[in-house]
Amino acid sequence: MADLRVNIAGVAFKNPVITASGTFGFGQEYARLYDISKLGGISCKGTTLEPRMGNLSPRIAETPSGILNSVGLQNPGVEGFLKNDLPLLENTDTVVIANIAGSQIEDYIETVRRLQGSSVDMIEMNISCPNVKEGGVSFGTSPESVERITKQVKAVAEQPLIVKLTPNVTDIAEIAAAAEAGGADAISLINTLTGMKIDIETRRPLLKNNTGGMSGAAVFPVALRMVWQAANRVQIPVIGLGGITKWQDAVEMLLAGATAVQIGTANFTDAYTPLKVIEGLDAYLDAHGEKSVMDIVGKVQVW
Amino acid sequence: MADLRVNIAGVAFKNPVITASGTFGFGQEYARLYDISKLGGISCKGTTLEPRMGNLSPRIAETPSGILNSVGLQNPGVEGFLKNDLPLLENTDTVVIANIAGSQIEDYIETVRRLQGSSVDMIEMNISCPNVKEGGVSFGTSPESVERITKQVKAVAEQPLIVKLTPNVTDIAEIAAAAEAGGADAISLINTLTGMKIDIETRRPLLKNNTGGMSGAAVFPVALRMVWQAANRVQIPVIGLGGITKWQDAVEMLLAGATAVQIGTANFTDAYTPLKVIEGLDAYLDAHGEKSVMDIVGKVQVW
Amino acid sequence: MDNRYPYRKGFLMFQSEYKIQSITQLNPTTYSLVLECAELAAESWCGRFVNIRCGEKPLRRPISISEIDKENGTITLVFEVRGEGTEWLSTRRAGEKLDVLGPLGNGFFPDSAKRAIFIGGGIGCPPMLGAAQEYGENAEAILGFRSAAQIILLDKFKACCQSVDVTTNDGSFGVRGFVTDVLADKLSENKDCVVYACGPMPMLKGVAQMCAQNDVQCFVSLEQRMGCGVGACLVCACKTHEADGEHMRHVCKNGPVFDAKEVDFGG
Amino acid sequence: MDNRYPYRKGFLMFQSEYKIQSITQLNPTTYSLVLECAELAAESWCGRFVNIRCGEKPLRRPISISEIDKENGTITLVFEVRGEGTEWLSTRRAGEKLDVLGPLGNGFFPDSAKRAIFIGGGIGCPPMLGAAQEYGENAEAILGFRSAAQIILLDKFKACCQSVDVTTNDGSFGVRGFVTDVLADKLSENKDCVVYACGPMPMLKGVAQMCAQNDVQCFVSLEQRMGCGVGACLVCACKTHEADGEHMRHVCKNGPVFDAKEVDFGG
Ligand SMILES: Cc1cc2nc3c(=O)[nH]c(=O)nc-3n(C[C@H](O)[C@H](O)[C@H](O)COP(=O)(O)OP(=O)(O)OC[C@H]3O[C@@H](n4cnc5c(N)ncnc54)[C@H](O)[C@@H]3O)c2cc1C
Ligand SMILES: Cc1cc2nc3c(=O)[nH]c(=O)nc-3n(C[C@H](O)[C@H](O)[C@H](O)COP(=O)(O)OP(=O)(O)OC[C@H]3O[C@@H](n4cnc5c(N)ncnc54)[C@H](O)[C@@H]3O)c2cc1C
Ligand SMILES: Cc1cc2nc3c(=O)[nH]c(=O)nc-3n(C[C@H](O)[C@H](O)[C@H](O)COP(=O)(O)O)c2cc1C
Ligand SMILES: Cc1cc2nc3c(=O)[nH]c(=O)nc-3n(C[C@H](O)[C@H](O)[C@H](O)COP(=O)(O)O)c2cc1C
Ligand code: FES
Ligand code: FES
Repeated sequence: MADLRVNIAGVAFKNPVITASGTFGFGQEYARLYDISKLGGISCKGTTLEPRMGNLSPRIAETPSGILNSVGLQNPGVEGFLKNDLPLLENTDTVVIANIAGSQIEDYIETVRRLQGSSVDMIEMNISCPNVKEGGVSFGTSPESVERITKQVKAVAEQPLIVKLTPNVTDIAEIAAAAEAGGADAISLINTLTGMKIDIETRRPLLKNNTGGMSGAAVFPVALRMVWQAANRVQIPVIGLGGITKWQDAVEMLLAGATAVQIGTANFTDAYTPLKVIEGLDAYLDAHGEKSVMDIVGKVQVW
Repeated sequence: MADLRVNIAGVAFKNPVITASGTFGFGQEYARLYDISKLGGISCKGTTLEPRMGNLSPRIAETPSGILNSVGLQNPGVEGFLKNDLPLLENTDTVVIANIAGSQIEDYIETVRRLQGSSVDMIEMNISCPNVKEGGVSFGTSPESVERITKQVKAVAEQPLIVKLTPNVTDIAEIAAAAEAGGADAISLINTLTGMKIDIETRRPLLKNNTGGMSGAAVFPVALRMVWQAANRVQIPVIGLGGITKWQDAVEMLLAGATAVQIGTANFTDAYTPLKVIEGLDAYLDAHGEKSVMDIVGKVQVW
Repeated sequence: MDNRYPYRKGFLMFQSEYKIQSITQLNPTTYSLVLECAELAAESWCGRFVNIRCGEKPLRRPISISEIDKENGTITLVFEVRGEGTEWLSTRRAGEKLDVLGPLGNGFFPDSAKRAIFIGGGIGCPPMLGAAQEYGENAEAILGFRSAAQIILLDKFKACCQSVDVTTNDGSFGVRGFVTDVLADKLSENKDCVVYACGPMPMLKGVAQMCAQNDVQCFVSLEQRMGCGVGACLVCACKTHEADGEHMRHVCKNGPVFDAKEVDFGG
Repeated sequence: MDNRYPYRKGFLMFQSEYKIQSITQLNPTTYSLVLECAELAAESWCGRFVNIRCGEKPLRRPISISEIDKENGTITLVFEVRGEGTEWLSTRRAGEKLDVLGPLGNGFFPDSAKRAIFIGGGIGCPPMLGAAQEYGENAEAILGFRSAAQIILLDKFKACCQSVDVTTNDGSFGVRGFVTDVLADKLSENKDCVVYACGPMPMLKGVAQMCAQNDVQCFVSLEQRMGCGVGACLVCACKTHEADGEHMRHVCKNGPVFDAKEVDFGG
């Protein structure tokens, strides 16, 4: 039994395996299958200031080794989250991360304000959503806007702030550096890559939203590359995700520089993936004589 | 038999199926398997001014539904191409596209100069290569540099110029528009998405070059989305590629707005893919009462 | 927010590999598969479904539970080959194991004392069978198919229902026309019943409208593309118009059976 | 640029589905597969390889042709399970079809009038067998394995070669040690021979060095990760030092057999 504990911005995780936002609800559904307190952490469904209905169906399509989704941030709003969902997690011994989103900086700030004093352990800020004021491009695509929103949100957050980066950018390291400059306590990456699929019989996009976010095994190589690039640029901890489906992928992410990993789409394929990753990681560390998971973080030896 | 002919910038293609640069050599290897004059066109291996040895092996890795490659533009140089490779294609009744690359604008210009007066039908300019003068970021990632290089190369090219775009950018439509503004006769997209893979036993990247370009079915949804976005922005013809493995994928690309498609990685899986795509496309058009392939270009009906 | 369609807490769900007891072809594209899964069968009831891992596919395929045999610890799944996932499923063999997640969804809450009309369109028939078996004498079935070659499960429905009407689009068997033609006749005779329907969207819409016009309670079993199948990812949305306004319900968690008068058949 | 290692133009290659005549397990991880592929067998010679599609994998797996039976139109492939592709291959059954591209590569150009020493390390043994069979009486084999449990094809080599020495790392069979130990003895006795070797890189490097020191001609069969397998994608690069300078040759097109003194074992 190697030491699987990691510490991110002062928050202690019993292991580095976190379930990814939007794929694990608020944990209760999967709690019917296994003890979710075995998880290092749970990143809750993206929450906005007001409740949102999300997009029309179909909201999902399958692609080679991946999926596209266009949920469109359906969620009960931050008050609904605090009232109905968070309490159910209060007795679960795992790190609870609130994932927040919005279409204006003010929304983010107000959402974070409402989370103050709650039992939320950390806040993960999703900045892939379209920024209404800056003309629909996402907050996450320019270093200036990333630094600005990070700074402003950080100012109102007591909990450590994770900034979650979108991969739909030219230079991920620059974006990571901007988040760090803005005061982020950690970064997580990647969110989904924008993709599309067309039904050649109806000649319509499969998703009612026309495009959607690609995730799953297909994106793993891109995610790994970005995690490596970001980890090489910043000093703050990096949480790696995107296409992790087995413990070997998690090891690659850690070697590339991630202190923890998140598991999203793989929950759909095999609900036990997070537990299998924890077990596999443990066995890998033992087999390689590593005492602590921290001993392999960033240990890739580049050519 | 529907009419499969398309015309791109004045060049007549017998069908819209082209083999992608770097995956089909200069055509001779696959000519041992089938009559390559059945192809709409052949985009030759990327050629630089001087011969290049390329990167060290391993240069390829398999990923879920995709591959990574890091050939690093090994090629015989433009003179070698003109002397040894192009002549072998002269009696082949298909469109021959020279694919060019370089690390400085001057290299591109000189390479294109040498191609003047040759039997090359079109030039495809790969601008994903690192730009030495601009500090290693690729020519293809800023609209200004795309417009500038396109303008300068176009000025010396008698043959129609296709600008090949990299997907590693924040806003593909903006890049496509820059190529059009620079005078490109057509654009092709996508080149590879940068990715990585680590061997967890040796803790070294699988590719000697550390990172590589991802291609194959895994990237198809991203490619389709970008082709759709680019085709909606520009007036010039768009050639769609990235992850096409079957005729249905080609139909999706055409519906999204591509006038032609290229097939790369799929040649490795099934060398007959280009022929199967041509046949499948033909049957699809017939089954749907379409007289010409042009009748479906851009005909996706978005929600 | 999910209080109108409470997810029955406390019911167990499983993800495990279960042995295929048998697999039989019912028509050129439809197969019936019996799964040995005592724990799962014990928690099953009609109208619920399971989510099946098909080879290397990232997404599981949702398939309704058609019949339940708690005594022998089996459930029967009836599925049509539509794409690569169901194609893979159709090539499985008895004795092999299948990775199944379930039972999922709310299913039907049959009140078998009442007269019930079960309407199935094509591959929408199997989910009706288990419920029809519970209603027994009070069950009447209307089964619609494209043509005679597609007919499935007719004997099974006949064995449990008071009456079974079959419609085919081309008239090659039973009544030429649609299930709604038969339903119209039935309702014009007697409106004291509840209607359960599963099948293609246009059929469900037609049945729902007819029931609404006749003030007959109607439940429809909906399909939607799914991610998790358990209510965690919110992709399987279905818009509803309920007393307190519009909602985005989820087929896997709040359904797949919905009160037809609340379903937004446009969205 | 490829004039030193001319790719023999005019030789046919095929991509087709061929029937598996038999598949047999040779040791816990190694299988022998006989393929009915008359057209392909007709164009095969020792040292060449085929590229096999393994299920849904985007890349084919290169496997050497071990034995060729032109009369019966079959080739024999011997492979070890290393990952998902070869695992898939090992679960094929006789009678099934396999999608194969080949024959590929230049292989050996045996001059069987000369004494030849064939050195195989583990799964490097099968590619040597066909060539040894051609040399017959002039062939001597040195086969190296980790331990006795891994030994494969020993009887086949014995059936055709003048002598066969086996080494195992743990001494559980034959000579304890490495193939180079036996090679050293042989060369110290008689240097008039050509050496062919296939196996892990450290072994090839050792053999090549020993041959160079003894002025013995040596050919090595190399492995490299491949894309197309036909010379079109340039991924399978191998650096060589030739008379006219450094080159990047390609294992699939210029090899897999190279003149050992030109191979850059570092690159
Ligand atoms: C609650 C529920 C119960 C169902 N019960 C049955 C049943 O008892 N028998 C039966 O034959 N079919 C049933 N279906 C439909 C069945 O799930 C699809 O036919 C199947 O998923 C198609 O998979 P494929 O790989 O063959 O097709 P593909 O088209 O290749 O599948 C691609 C993707 O789309 C999804 N998809 C395609 N069609 C549907 C659909 N109609 N509904 C939901 N997802 C779809 C697939 O699950 C997959 O994720 C049910 C669907 C739902 C939602
Ligand atoms: C010319 C040539 C001849 C060969 N002959 C034989 C043979 O006769 N018998 C035999 O057992 N093996 C042979 N090999 C090695 C064999 O190709 C690999 O063991 C096999 O590709 C591994 O595939 P996998 O899916 O099981 O492993 P994975 O590691 O999952 O494969 C992942 C990827 O790496 C590639 N790869 C992994 N190992 C190798 C390797 N050693 N060489 C080339 N590519 C590799 C695979 O092809 C695949 O693309 C030969 C290789 C070459 C290049
Ligand atoms: C259905 C679905 C819903 C998602 N919702 C959110 C969300 O609300 N907030 C967020 O930050 N990321 C969301 N994501 C992105 C994931 O958290 C994750 O970044 C992405 O899926 C890549 O990881 P994976 O390949 O492991 O799934 C969602 C992903 C999926 C598939
Ligand atoms: C081995 C390999 C070599 C490539 N070399 C080139 C090249 O020289 N020039 C170029 O423009 N693109 C090159 N590409 C990119 C392809 O032309 C194509 O843009 C990309 O692979 C996506 O298409 P695909 O998924 O169909 O392969 C190469 C791709 C591969 C796999
Ligand atoms: S499929 Fe995930 S919520 Fe229904
Ligand atoms: S594998 Fe393509 S050139 Fe060798």
